[in-house]
Amino acid sequence: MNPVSVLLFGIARDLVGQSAITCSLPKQARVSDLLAHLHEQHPALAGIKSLLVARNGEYAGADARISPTDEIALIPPVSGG
Amino acid sequence: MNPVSVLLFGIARDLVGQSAITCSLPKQARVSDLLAHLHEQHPALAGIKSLLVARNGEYAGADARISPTDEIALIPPVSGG
Amino acid sequence: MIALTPDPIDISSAYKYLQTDGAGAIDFFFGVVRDNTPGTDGQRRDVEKLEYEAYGPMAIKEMQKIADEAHRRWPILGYVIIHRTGTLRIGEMAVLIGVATPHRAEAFEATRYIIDTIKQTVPIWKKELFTDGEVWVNATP
Amino acid sequence: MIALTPDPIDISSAYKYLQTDGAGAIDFFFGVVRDNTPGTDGQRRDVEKLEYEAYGPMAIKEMQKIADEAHRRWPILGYVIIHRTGTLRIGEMAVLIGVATPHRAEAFEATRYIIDTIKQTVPIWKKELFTDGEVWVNATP
Repeated sequence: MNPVSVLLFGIARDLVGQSAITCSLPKQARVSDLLAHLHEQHPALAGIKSLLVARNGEYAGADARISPTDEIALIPPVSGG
Repeated sequence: MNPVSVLLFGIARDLVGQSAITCSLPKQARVSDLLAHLHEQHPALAGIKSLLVARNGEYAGADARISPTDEIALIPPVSGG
Repeated sequence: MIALTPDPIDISSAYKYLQTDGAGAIDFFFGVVRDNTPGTDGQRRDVEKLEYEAYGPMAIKEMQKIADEAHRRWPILGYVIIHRTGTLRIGEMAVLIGVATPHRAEAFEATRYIIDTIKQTVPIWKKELFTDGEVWVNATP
Repeated sequence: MIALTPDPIDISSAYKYLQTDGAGAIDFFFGVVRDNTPGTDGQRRDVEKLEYEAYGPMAIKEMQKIADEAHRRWPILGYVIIHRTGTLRIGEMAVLIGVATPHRAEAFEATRYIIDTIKQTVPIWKKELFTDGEVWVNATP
């Protein structure tokens, strides 16, 4: 298992109550695994309309691999402008 | 005959060499009469792409009547902005 | 606010004029004196300066008609239309259009409508001065 | 120029930054804090203030992508994208987009493309604060 640090913003941070959390994920885990893990650990996240994941500052698809050195962030629906 | 004063702007003023001229027009003259008179007196005006006439600060059609108390202006193609 | 002015146009005061609590979007269009124009042969020609001349009272009236029509078409909370007159150097602002609305689509649409229509109907004339001559824009066939 | 800033956005310096001799048109879009928003029941709800939060490094990257794409689509001579962060009161400017181009159509189109796309892809979040509660905009079903 690998520890993966995840940044939280906006409503995700408010619902979880922390601005960063550490998850323990299998080696070779994908973005979809991370999301499944987070939803299990923090059921409140289901209250968000949609959640994307950024890896090293870029949007990452469900199949993208996550390594412990990646900067991972949860991206709830954006509302800038 | 009525004396009618006509304001000139832009290329019309440059071609005629004056910023206002006085024309002698028949009573009940129309805008079309004024334009015919001006083109006859100042053939250089033919060098302009199109000429409209304003009466009292509003565009006036070819059939509009002109009276001596009207403020008349020749409007060459506009190019503001 | 609608104005013709021989003085430089001040952006900040136009912006302040448009700020109202219900406005979510403000669009500004600035027409600026460009350093070149396509000549009659399609070749780029260097512009030295521009001269703007207006039939003042009628220009104001026509701009007011445009603003009124924009008001009918979009939910406008405030607008500014300022056109410069006289001699303008490269880089100077010839016209400022500003529109405040609740949402952005209508701010863009109204601003564009106003500048597009000004160019069609308002009695203002622009002469381009080159090092070797001058041209009243759009005036000859 | 692309920036995220906790400080008030300065219009004049953005305008100066965009002035270049080849520019004939500059369009500015300002997103401003409105004093009301439609609530979930469609009724108007009074807003007290907004809080903007950004995932800074990624927000800059995404804004750069948008500017690059706009550059590919239109002949842009200069652009400014500034987004405010932190707490904003009614009437304050949340975002300024400015684009300078030779002619006006492309200035309008590029500015609108940039603000529309920012709202879709850039990781910035807005919370509306009311007298009796708060809502992360667009975040819940």
